[in-house]
Amino acid sequence: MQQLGLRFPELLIWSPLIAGLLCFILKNDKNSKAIALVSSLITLVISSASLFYANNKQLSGLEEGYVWMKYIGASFNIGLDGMGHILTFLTAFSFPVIFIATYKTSYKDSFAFYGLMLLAQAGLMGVFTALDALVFYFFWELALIPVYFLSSRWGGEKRIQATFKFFVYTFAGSLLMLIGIIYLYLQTPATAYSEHSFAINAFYSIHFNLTFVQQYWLFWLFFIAFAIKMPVFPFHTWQPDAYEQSPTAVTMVLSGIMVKMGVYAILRWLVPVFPAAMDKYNMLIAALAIFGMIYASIIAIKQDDLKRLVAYSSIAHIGLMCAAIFASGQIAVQGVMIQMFSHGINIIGLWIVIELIERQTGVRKISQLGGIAHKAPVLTIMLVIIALANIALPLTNAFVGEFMMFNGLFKFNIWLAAVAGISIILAAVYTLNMVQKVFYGETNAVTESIKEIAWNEKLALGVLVIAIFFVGVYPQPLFNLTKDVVLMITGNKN
Amino acid sequence: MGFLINGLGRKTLSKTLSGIIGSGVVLGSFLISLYVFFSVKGGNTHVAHYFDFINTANLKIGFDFQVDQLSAIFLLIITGVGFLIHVYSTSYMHEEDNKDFAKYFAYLNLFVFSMLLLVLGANYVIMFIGWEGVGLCSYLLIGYWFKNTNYTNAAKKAFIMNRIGDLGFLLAVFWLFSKLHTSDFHTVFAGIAQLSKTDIIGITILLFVGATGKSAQIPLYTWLPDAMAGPTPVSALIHAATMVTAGIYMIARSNVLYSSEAAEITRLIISIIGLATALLAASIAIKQNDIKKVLAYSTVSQLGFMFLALGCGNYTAAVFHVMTHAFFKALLFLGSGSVIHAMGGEQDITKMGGLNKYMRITQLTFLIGCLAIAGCPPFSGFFSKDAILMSAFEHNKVFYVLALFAAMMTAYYMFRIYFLTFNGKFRGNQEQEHHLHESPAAMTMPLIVLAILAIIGGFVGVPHILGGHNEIAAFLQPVIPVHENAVPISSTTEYGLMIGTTVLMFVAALFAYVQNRNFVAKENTGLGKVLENKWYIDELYDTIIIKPVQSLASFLNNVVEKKGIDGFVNGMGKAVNYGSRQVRLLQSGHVGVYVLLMVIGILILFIVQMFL
Amino acid sequence: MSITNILFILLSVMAVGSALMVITRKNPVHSVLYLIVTFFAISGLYILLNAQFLAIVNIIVYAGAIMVLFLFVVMLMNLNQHIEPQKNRLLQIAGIISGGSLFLVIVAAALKSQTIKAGMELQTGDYGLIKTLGMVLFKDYVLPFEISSVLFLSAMIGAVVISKKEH
Amino acid sequence: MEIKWFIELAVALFSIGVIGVLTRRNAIIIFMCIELMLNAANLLLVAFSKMHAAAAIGKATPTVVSDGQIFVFFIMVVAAAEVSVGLAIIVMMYRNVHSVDVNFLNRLKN
Amino acid sequence: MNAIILTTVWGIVMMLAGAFVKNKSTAKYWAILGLVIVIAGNSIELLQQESFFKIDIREMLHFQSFNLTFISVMLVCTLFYFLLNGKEIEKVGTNVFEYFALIFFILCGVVLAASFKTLLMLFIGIEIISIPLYILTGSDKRNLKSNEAALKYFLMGSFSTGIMIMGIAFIYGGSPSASFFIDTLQLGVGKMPAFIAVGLILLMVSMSFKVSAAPFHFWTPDVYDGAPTVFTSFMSTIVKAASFFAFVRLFENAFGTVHEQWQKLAVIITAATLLIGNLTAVFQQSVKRMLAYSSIAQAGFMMFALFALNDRAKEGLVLYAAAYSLATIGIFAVLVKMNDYTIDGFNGLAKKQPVLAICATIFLLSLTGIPLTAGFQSKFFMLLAAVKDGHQIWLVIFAVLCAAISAYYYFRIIQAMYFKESDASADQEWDISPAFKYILVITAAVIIVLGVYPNLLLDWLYY
Repeated sequence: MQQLGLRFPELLIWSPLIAGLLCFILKNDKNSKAIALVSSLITLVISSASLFYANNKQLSGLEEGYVWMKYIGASFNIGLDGMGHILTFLTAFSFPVIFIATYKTSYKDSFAFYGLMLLAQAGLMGVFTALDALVFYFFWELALIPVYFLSSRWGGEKRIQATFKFFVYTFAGSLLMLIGIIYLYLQTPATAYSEHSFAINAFYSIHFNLTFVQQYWLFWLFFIAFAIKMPVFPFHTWQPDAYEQSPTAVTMVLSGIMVKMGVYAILRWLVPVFPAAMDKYNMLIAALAIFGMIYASIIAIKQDDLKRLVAYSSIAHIGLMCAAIFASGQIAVQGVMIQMFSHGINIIGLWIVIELIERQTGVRKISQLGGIAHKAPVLTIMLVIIALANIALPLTNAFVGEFMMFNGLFKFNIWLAAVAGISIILAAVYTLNMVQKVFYGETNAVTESIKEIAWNEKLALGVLVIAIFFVGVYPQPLFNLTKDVVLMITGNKN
Repeated sequence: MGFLINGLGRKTLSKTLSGIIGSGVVLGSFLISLYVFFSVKGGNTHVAHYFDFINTANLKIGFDFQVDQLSAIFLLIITGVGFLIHVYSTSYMHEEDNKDFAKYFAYLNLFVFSMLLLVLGANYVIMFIGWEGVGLCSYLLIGYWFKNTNYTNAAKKAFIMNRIGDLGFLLAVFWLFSKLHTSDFHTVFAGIAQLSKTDIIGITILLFVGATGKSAQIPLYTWLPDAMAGPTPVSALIHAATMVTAGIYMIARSNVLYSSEAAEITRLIISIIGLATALLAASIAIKQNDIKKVLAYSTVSQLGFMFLALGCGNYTAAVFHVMTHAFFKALLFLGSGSVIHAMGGEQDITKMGGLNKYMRITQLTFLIGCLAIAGCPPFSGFFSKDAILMSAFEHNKVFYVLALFAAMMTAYYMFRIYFLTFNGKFRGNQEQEHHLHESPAAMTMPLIVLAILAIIGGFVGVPHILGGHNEIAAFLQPVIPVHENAVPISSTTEYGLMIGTTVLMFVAALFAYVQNRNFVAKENTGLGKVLENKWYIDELYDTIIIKPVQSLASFLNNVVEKKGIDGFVNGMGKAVNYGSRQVRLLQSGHVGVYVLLMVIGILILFIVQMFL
Repeated sequence: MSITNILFILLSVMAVGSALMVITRKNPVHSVLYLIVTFFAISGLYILLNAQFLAIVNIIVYAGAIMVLFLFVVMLMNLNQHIEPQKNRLLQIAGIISGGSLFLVIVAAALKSQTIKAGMELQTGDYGLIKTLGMVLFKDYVLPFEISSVLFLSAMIGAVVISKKEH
Repeated sequence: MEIKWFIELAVALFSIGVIGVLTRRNAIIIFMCIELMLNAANLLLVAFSKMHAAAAIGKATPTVVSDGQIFVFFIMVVAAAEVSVGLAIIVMMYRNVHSVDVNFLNRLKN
Repeated sequence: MNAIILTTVWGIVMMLAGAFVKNKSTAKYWAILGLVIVIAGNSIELLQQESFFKIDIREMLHFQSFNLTFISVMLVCTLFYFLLNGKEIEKVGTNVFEYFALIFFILCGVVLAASFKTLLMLFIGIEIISIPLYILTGSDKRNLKSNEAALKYFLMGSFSTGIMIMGIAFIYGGSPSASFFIDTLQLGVGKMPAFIAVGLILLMVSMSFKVSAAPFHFWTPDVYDGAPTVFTSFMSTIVKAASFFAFVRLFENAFGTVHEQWQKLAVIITAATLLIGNLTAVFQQSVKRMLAYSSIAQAGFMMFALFALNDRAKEGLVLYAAAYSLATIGIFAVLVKMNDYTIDGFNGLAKKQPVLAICATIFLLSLTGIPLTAGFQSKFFMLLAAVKDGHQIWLVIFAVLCAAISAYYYFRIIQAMYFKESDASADQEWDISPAFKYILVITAAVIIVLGVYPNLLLDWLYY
């Protein structure tokens, strides 16, 4: 039975991968939608099933993994722990929701669209399960490529420049990380097959062999890659453009899951690997992240485009997560775990609403919309709930995470927490502004024609709302899942 | 207890479809509250643990509820007044269509739920959940008529200002966590010895910041008058009777912290803020013409009194005043709602007058409310306000004089609106005059009940000196220990003060009558204008906070973001492009140049290798 | 000063002088002729260095065959000095400077080390004779010798491909 | 006689060749200068060959010492092949543009 | 050894066939047949570690698994080249058989360059590669660009030959064994003698020239641009890779022990090559010229092999040669089919020729170094080697930043193909057979297979 549990990570990767390739092979626009939906549901089932075999205690993959490049010490070693479970489940959960929500949107060459979406899912699954640095890097890049094509092919007017900026930016970052990985690899002790090893466990014990100076500069190589992905101020400028220009389904993947890659990567590949550098730079980076958080919140106030607004809001949220990680307390990191999941759900919900509005009116400008609440009350209720979750109202999912993160941050540094707290207020300002201007007030020519949402959208949003409340009221299952991994990451620090 | 919570929980989930269900469940919970009250009175306090909200390695927060004397009183107020207002609403809101009607009750019920959560929570986190929940409901209900941009603006303002306070609350909670690793009330209060002076001052001030947000104190009070945009019953319930007193509840709940030696400075701050708010709000109320606005400022002012009491360490008086205030202010609001209902939505008192002919019950009950709030014995307000004034007198004579002045203003403006509304000639238009009528029973019944309460409510707190037992103080004894005053005031002084106060109130009321007997609308000048414009506080906030933030946002967006950071990123791209254009010029196409460059390359290599 | 030294100096001056003439003469025909002179001087130096066979081959192949080919092409194209206008003066100066520095740098680098004092006196000079070289070439160097036929083949094909008229 | 003189001579010839390549525009003359460079290298090889031969007196086998001269032989082979191809290219060029001035060769740049 | 003989023989066969076979369009089949024979011969030698012919007197050539594998890679790449471009070679001129013959001779030179043990063999090998290339560059005789490219290539190539033999002469002067064998220099670990040092620099210059490393790269863009596209494809891939192999082989065997003393030169050349190649490629509008600069940029990455000179570097070089050659051959094969060589010419290709577009995308991704393609693995090995060397980490960082720049110009083509609409008027006749598509797809598949599991190739190096 244990062996079966260990097979799940593979299935998580293979299922979307095969389905994605199937879409490309069949080249059938009609079927591909169904294939995508079915395979994503299968993935969800697999992911849910894997939760029952969750082995939280330690990171363990298949015994040896598949030996991949034997004499350089890389093996296809994948596995799941609590954090992996949370993120793979988020991925598995999000894709069906996205597919359902956008079921009525028709894309040109939809076989390619769905194929690429599924490939992106496979890449993401790989990132979240990789237990070998090289495998991790592989998937890290692989998740990017389909998204690049999706955004550039089906995106908005300025999509080519925007997504290309995004691509080059993250590509440069990840190449820096590659250097870091290689350098670390060369410090690892010999294994049975090879001089060195890419295995994660080897990386975790590597810091005993590193001088502080080495740790310091290696830290930056990794951090920049992850910071670009998250993104953390001042590496964030690709994000609003990319979100704005991508098709909304892709934006959901980008913001709902892909930014979590950065957070996840910091927790898995940075924090435990460079303890000395963590101690040295935690204040600097936490301060930077919090500055970026306030900065993004203030800018969000001024945004007129719904997508840009949500983009900046996302930067602010991620800034908090980043700061919390570097506050490096158990509570804060535990909060980050929850928040990774919550933020994914909330922001996907927001995107779905935006997608619905844009599809019906063709407009995303806040200033041109208004009065949607009359025409679509259910949509409005859903949106209000999601928006409130986004600003971390108690009993919604985000509250739990933010509460813990702020708590941890407060322990780390009172002033940082106080300054970060301002963003709670600012978040309320921009979110409520948006709700007010888009949904309240009188209808106008643009929103006159808007209709109530259809069953599939209700279903998608309903599922999200249920998730929001469930996590908000009873987050304990998530804690149980991640408790051990948090301890592992933070060590003995409180 | 479980029964109570389940009932409440079900209610919020099952979005009630009619007012009857809505009122019914509140009635049910009221009855349960009564039961709870009596069981608590029998000394039966209780903490119930439901499930672990957050349980990790070193952070444990249970979903716990606590019933004791303090919460029992609030339970009664909330469910009791809440029930009356639900009943009132069924009639007041009957013009709304079905869906909105249901939505309204859903919100209202959600509010009651959150409020109960707030008072029942056994730790600060659960309290905070309720705390934010009531803020949310307030937001939703203020913005209930969401077509009107002003209303939604008001809703937004309320929420954001509350959030500022919430931040303070939250930080205080974190502070507690970081020092004591818990937020359970009893462990916190038991562990107070472990806190340093700084800790206590920090925590208490931060908690108070939270309270200023929720309870509309300086500097965060401006949302409350704007919140009158919501339906009148909402104003009555949320913005007069219950939610705004959450701050009082919280501080009273934390009285152990506030009473401690270290928190002296906090107490001083609270008194000053409370007093200043009472004065400021009362002075504004004098010149307002919107009936609900006057009541709103009056609420702010009364809340100021309560904080004054808290600052003076007299928690019982504050809670007492919360109770009486809930009765008479709800009464006044509902009365004004009745008036507005009759006037077809008109709220300007300069357009009213002579309504006594048409609405007897409303007039009478409103009068009772006025008397109560003005502090006329033996109405409830007299006892509670007197308790506050007494403690202020004990504490600091200056406070007392100022508070007395504020109380006088209260009497003045309350009677001003009373006279303007009900006496004199009708000043509205013909159509409105035809429309005038007494409200239906569903509206008048709650008025009557509340009026009775407003009359008798004070008797639970009759001070010893008047031969009473101050039952409320005794009841709250387990939660709020009574502090014996170091220098007891002599009975004579106390009598004298009481009489003096009462006389002054009458003078003020008389003054109001004289001044407004023959009302002529005229332009205010000088101080009057300043008061009419609320001391220009809103404008001040606009200039010093909102505008700078807006322009900062523009600056960051347009300059720093686009030109600075993004400009740098794009500049890298441009630099590469530029470099590309320059470097390719090396590729001139001439063989001679190529060979020359190669030879130079060779020379460089030689020099590097051989001579460096 | 021995006779070899005098001969060396004479031939060196001749080689360098005529090489300079090669690069300075405007008329290509003159350049070709001066180059032949240079080659003759180099052949003389080969003899000094006991490479008798190479000296002969040099004259036959270079001065004879190759340079005649050059001369032939120059004549064929009827190039005279008017065809080549002066090159960019700046580039010329830069060329001379960098060529001169190249000389200095290489010489300085090659003779930097003091250990190079190797004498070159040799009593028996028979190892550069055709007999010795022939033995080496066809025994030890037979493989490169054969492979260089590929070079010639390709050169031949190339010349054909390039020069053949297309229709 | 020291090897030094031969090195200086050979490098001088080589450098003259380089200068010629740098300063002349006539493709044929440039090519001739390259031939000059090759000959300079040949001369050096022969000189080194003799140096090695002198050093090998009494201990080395004669086959070893003639390597340098053999190499020169191969260089001549290569040079001959190059000349045939090179002149063919120059002639082809001349046929098309009626000039052998390398400065005309600037269609391809940047 | 088999490969040398067989390529030579088959070159002569092609040459003679050119004289006797009238139907020029059969040339490609002859060539493919011959190449298959050569590959078979080479594979047998690789498997049996023994040649059919034993004429290597004085062991001037050295064959072991490592370089036999490399030769096989080169031959297989050439096979792909023939399969993809056979038809296009016919279009260059009338002497089709001769072109193929020349290519076979070049292959002979490639084998020599991959297996030399003496400087003489290196020299002859390089020349056998170069001289036919001059001709192929100029084979489009009516085209002035082709002429110009040929003349430039020839003049500069000869110039570098001069530098090379000067270097060889100095090495010979410094060689204690008075021979040209590269492994008998007995350098030890001390400071190397002056003659050797001078020779080393001159050799490095001339080899850098051959692999088009800056600042000796100037011929590359012009020649690649001017030469007929099919031959550009050949010379920028197989020839370049072979030159690199020779370069690294020479420096490893001859000067490996004093690696530290000349490493800084490699650093300078690597940095300059990366910078100039990537930077200049950004601005190019013509895909062909852009690919020329990109080949310089790729050379910058291959220079890491020289910089690091360890096992990973050598493995990486072979991998790089395979990945780079296949991808470049592929992208050139697509380019040849286009009428318009500008980037705008690729607009909307995904609609018109989806198979070509997707294969081109894979080739470009491989050149960029995206995981799952062989290009990533090769870059990865290079970086691994360079980091392992331990010196000059900044150079590695610089290299990856340059790789990010390279994404800029490679992705411009992808963007044009997929995300831009073509002018309706710009449509052209497509001369694409199904066989071509299949082979293109196979090429792309090979790239991906190598990207996923590079050991398929690397295991042979130590067979």
